[in-house]
Amino acid sequence: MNTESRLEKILASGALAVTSECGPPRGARPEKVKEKAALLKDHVDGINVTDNQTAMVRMSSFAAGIIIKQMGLDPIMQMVSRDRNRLAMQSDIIGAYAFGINTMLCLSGDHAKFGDHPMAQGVFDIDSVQMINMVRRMRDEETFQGGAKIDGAPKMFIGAAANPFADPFELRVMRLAKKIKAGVDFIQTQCIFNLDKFEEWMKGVTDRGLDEKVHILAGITPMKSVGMARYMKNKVPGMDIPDAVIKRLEGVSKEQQPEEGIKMAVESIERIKEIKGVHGFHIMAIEWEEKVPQIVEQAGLYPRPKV
Amino acid sequence: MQKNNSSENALSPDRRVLVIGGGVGGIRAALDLAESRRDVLLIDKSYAIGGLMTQLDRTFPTNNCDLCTVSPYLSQGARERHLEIKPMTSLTKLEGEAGAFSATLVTEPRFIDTDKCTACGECAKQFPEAVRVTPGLDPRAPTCMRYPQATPFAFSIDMAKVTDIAALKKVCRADAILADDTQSKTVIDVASVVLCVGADLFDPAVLDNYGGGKFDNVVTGLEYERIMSASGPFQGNLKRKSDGRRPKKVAWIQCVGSRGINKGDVPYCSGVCCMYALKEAMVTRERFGDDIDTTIFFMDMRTYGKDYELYFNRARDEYKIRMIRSRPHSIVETAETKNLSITYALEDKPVQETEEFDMVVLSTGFRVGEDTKNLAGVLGIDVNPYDFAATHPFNPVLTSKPGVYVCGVIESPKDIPETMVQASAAAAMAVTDLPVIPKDREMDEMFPPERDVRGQDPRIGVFVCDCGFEIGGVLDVNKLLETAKTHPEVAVARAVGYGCSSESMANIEAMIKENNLNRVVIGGCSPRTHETKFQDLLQRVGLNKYLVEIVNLRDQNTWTHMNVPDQAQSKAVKLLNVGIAGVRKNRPLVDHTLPMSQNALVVGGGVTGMTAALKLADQGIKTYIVERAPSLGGLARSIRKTIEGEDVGVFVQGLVEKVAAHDNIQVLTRSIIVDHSGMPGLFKTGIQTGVRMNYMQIDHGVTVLATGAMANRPAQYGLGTCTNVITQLEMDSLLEEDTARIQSMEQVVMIQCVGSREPENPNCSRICCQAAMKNALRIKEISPDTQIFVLYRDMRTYGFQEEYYRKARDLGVKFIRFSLDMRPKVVETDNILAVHTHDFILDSDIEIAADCVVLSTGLIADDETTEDLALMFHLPRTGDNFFLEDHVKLRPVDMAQRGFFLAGTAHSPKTIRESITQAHAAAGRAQTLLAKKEINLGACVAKVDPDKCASCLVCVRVCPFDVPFINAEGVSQIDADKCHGCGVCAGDCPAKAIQLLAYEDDQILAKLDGLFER
Amino acid sequence: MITAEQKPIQEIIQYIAPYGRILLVGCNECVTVCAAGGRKEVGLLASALHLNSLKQGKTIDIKEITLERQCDPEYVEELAPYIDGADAVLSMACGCGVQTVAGRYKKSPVFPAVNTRFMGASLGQGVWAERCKGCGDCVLGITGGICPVARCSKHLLNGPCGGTSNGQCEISPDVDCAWRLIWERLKALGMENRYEDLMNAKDWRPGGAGGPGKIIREDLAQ
Amino acid sequence: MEKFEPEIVAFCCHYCAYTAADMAGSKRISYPSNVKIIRVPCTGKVDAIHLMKALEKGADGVYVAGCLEGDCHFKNGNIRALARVDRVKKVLTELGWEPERVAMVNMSAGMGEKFARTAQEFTETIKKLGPSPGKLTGNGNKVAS
Repeated sequence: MNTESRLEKILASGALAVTSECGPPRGARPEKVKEKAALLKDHVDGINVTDNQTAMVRMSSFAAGIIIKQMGLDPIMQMVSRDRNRLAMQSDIIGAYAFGINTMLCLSGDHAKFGDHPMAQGVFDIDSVQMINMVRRMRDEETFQGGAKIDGAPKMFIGAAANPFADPFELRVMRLAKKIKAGVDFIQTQCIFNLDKFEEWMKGVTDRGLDEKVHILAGITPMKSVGMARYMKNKVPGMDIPDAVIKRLEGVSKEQQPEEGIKMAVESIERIKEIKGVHGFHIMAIEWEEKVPQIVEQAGLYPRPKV
Repeated sequence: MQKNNSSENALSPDRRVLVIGGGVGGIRAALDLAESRRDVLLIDKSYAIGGLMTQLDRTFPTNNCDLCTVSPYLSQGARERHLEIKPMTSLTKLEGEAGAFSATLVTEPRFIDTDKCTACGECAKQFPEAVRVTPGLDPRAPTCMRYPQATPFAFSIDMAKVTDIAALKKVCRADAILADDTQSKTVIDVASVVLCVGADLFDPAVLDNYGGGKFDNVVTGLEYERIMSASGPFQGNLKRKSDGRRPKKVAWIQCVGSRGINKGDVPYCSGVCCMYALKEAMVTRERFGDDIDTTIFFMDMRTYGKDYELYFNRARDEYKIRMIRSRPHSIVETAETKNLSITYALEDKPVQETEEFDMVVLSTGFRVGEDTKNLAGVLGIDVNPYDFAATHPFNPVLTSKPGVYVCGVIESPKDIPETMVQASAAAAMAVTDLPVIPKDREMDEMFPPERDVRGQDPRIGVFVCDCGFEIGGVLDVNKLLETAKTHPEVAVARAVGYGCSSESMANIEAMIKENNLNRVVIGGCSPRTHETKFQDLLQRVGLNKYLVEIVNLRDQNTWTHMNVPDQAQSKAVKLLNVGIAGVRKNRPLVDHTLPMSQNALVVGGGVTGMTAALKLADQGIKTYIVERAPSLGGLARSIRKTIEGEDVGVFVQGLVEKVAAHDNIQVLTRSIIVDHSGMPGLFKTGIQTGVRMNYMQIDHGVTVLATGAMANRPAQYGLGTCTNVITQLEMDSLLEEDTARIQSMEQVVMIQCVGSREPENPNCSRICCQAAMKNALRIKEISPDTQIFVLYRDMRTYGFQEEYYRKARDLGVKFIRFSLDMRPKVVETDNILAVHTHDFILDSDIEIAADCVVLSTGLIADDETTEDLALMFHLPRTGDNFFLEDHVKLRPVDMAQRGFFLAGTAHSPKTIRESITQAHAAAGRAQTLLAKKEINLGACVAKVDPDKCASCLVCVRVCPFDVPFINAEGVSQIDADKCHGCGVCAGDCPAKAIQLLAYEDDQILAKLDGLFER
Repeated sequence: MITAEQKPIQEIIQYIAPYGRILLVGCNECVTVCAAGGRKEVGLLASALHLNSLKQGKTIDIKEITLERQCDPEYVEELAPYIDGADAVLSMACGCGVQTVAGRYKKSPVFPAVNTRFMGASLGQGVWAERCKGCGDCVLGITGGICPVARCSKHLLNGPCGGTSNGQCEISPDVDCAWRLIWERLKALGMENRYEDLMNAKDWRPGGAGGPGKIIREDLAQ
Repeated sequence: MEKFEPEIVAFCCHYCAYTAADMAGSKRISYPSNVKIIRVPCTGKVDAIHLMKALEKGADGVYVAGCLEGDCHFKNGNIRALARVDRVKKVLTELGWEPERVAMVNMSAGMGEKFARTAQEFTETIKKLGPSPGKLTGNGNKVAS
């Protein structure tokens, strides 16, 4: 056990972990963070706090993470390499840790082109792998990236993302290996709709024994409607949505589609539970956080174990 | 100028060809031979060459000025090194045989030394009676030259009329009078003879009903041409002879002396009169006022040539020329007004009409002249009953005597394009009596060394043609010249009359020398047609040929703005300024050359293609025939007999065997052309050949298009649905195969113009009338009792085909006219056919029971083939998808794209005989190109300035022909012998390191300056 | 090669509006090759400026000159005879050229007429693409000859992000994913194993993070 | 106001448009005398600068007349010309000149009628646009060059 992270403890216990996420508001209203986090309160082991998600300016993940922490919950602070150079990252990390945030997720971040400041210069001083490595060295070697010693090292449980569906596919397992090499502790995957392909990826992961070295939380997103499914299929980069998913949603009336979406999410969890190497689920109910408890319950993941 | 004496390196005389007759056909034949580097002697009994065409005002179907059209050829004749011209000369004896004739020539005295005569005109001014003048309506034509661009450019004296020789000699400052000139006789060796003497025009004075030669205002077609001509008696003003008034109502009467059985008539059709009458009527309305009422009296409107039907439609529909189908009975002159009353009967009216006209033109046709009849005797050739040359059934230029060839009207009545085709064909045949040309024969310098004008300030000469009415009639040339003179660099600005005439050319040469000019601007016709001529002129005076600018004052100014002379004038000023500004920047340039491929590609393996290929191969040219079908023969395979009764199958088989056995011919059947590149003289064509479609690429210098046409089969009149409705082609087979069936037919109905002369295919298919006559006569032969009805719109049995038409009528074949708005109907009830039609003479609808309905369906272009090839070869097509030749009149087998020649039905529908002629012609023309041995690429190539080149590769990438490359010095290099001269690289070069010579940026900008200055 | 493109003409017009006599200077190097500021573009810009002044009813005197290279003082010296005859200089060179001219002729206002975009390579006629960021520490030797700094939209050094779609970058289907290219290339070279080598955080100093770059070659410098 | 007679320059390729213009002449088809032709071997030779300079020197309109697309004697010169015409249109637009003052037209050698019709239509277009913006200021067309 390296850290105080609740997530780490759950995973260490061998139980299936459940995380979810909460996008900070586009304004200085802490109650919005609180409202969202409250919905997830009893049903998850950690709440991802996104960092200027889709390159739109939001309350910083650092600040929103503190709010959640102060509610007694467990934020997972996301950090993208797009917006900060290595100095800013490290100062935020020690600052967050000082507020008790002990779990974080290292990401490259969506390109600024997609957000509300497309004219912004992306920083990309270091990439996500290098960030993992930096955070691990801060924790384990108690040194800054530049080499200086840290007085009071941040003991972060380090997460990263993996997209089993982006191409080149054959690189996806290797990329995971690289993140492991850099020092990642847990992985949250991209939303899984193509279960066959996910299984194929997981087979690659287990064949190399990588599941022994990292905890993989499978990404689950419930579809609210067939329109959303189509949008994600066509517009969201790195997303793999089989036609069967769309067909199934088309097969029911508009009113029933949300319910069908939840049903599908639950079925996915049931199936993924059987896959070797999967240690938990990361449920991303986009602007639909209130449904997370229902999914967790229906998937038999409730109540959450106490650690 | 003309070469009277053979030069020292003269070729052995046995290689000479004698061309008799200096009309447009004789000139063409002589030029073809000379261009193929064969020595030619052209003789003409007149004192200047040019023949009939030089007397015409304009020519159909382009309505161009004839002189302008023909003059480039005439002066070309004078300068061609292998060509000797002997005017006033006739043949009196021909002995020996093909390849080794001995010809006795007699030259009449001219009493003028053509080398000295400057044609100043003093003799004609002082002794008008003694100088030979223009024939025609009025002996006192404004110019005493036969026409302004005369060749040779010299006068001729009628010594019998000279009273004071000393006085005459005194007026001649050039000392050109040869008072003791005598008739001279020469005997020369010739290999072959081309007879192209044309024919006379019928003199209507022998007829008593039309008042020809008797009434002032009754003129012949030729006289009418002279009246309209700018060089004619009225300076190009339309006037009545009786009172000088402009006529308001003119009538043409067709077939005067032709297609008749009366006194003085000949039975054949003269072939050209319908077109020239239409032309004269159109020009009358166009040039002299659309208030002039024009009427043509005709029997059948015979507009059977290529696109001629469109011309006829234009005359009728756009020019509103009144067409009356009637042969008038007589013309009566009103004594006081000298107006003329024509009495005529209409087809459907029993009473005769009488109508008054101001002027009547008699469309008279061709008659063989007395001199020619004698000449035929001298030559020892057979003639037909009308004294035209008798010729080979499959080759109209072969006479009964080997080594003697004919072309033009002396073979049969015909128009200029057909004469040009035959002339080229006859020249090609005449070559076969000569030994194959040695490959290493060198061309030698024709021009003096060039003056170096670099560094000199421009001294510009501006010469403006008035071109008779064409330019001078619209522009004030003198005013134009005044403006030109205000340019400080313009040293001379002169009007030069017909700039392209020998006289004017000589004047310009003199002025260039006299004024030490180093730049020349010519204001006249389009540079497209006349640039080469003036470039030659510059070379003759030692100037680089690129130091001339041609300003297009005619085609792009006076012709288009003739109705707004003030606008034409100010545009002319500007255009001339552009020319002057541009020429200042012109630089001397060197033409680039490349050796020419000596192979030929013939596309199409029908009769035309095979004939052309054999002709080329016989001259040692490696020839490829590409044929789409599995075997040679083409459409002729489905024809059994010609109208003359010849067996087509035997003929075609003979050709196929000859082609197969020829060492120089490679036949590629089941082959299609898939790609094409290169340039004239060096083409590369990719072919997929054989069942396996193997790819091969051939190099060739020339291409002959002989892709033929398709038999038309429109779904009309029950064709394809009624068993007994067949085409003439099918009838042709039936006649050979099933005599019994023919004999069983009681009534046969033939319908003409099926699928032709209709809105969707407006042209005449030319061959169908003769095909109908051919088959009708054969039916009558097999089964005299069979009744034959021919439903026609106009019977177009042109030339001697008229005889078959007459014979058919004599045998009882019934001819019933129909019109498009009352077309016949074929009705089948219970397997019995009946044809319903309107009989105009009876003025009632009739029904004819028919055992067989034969449709005259004609030929249509093979649209797909011509489209594919047109795209591949970049060739133009006509509206009905036949290939379009370069000049419908004067270059009927040359395509606009050099190196391409056209023959047979790919050009337009025609008979086998006509196709064969054109095949010979195309082969002959192709040889003239190959004879040059090298390709002149011109000087218009891209040039790189290595100092400016940034080696950016833009030129390498944009060149459509992949010519530029970056050389060892690291800069772009564009080889002149590969550059096509499009200038795309120059337009895109970001460093402005490339200029297209002759079109450099400073030249284009200078032209813009010229346009907008002052 | 430095790749540039012409500035919007109205911006250029604004710059030179106060001046009557303009010295318009092209460069026969990179900007000629990328068709932004060679002799041809100089001519076209001059003509456009003339058209503009015609419309404004003004007169403008433009002297066109294209130097071999505007970033070398010796070539820039060639402007000396003309500089006093001009009220302003309009340079069609890249930023290096503009500054060399401005540095030499201190009394004359010098304006840029092109925007310098990137160091690029030509992909064919009329198409240029960025290929180098000038990071000062070339990694092409370990990335199969394809630069992740210049060609990955996020300069990722350790593999593709999750946004790759059909082998293309998330920012546009027209942009190749550099890491897909690197991976294909490594595979073709049989160097797949290289991929899992961690590439450490880059030292950006040689590429400009350490202040304006400068190279002095002791053996050559005088 | 005096009737506006525009000055129009037409760059015509030798093989098609120039021949078509001659053809219009031989058919006696009239078209406005405002159009003055400058002959080039191929429209691919016509550089953007030629169009610009023509306007600069005083033309109210300029057009490039080449072969039909696909029929260029030099394969694609007319396509290059079109691209350059489009570029000049863009520059004119940026300068506040009417882009319609330049144009690309295509015709085959036989299309005398089309040549005349095009000349007519273009002249009418320019007449509607009025004199070149370069002339309105009374500055004339004199430009130091």
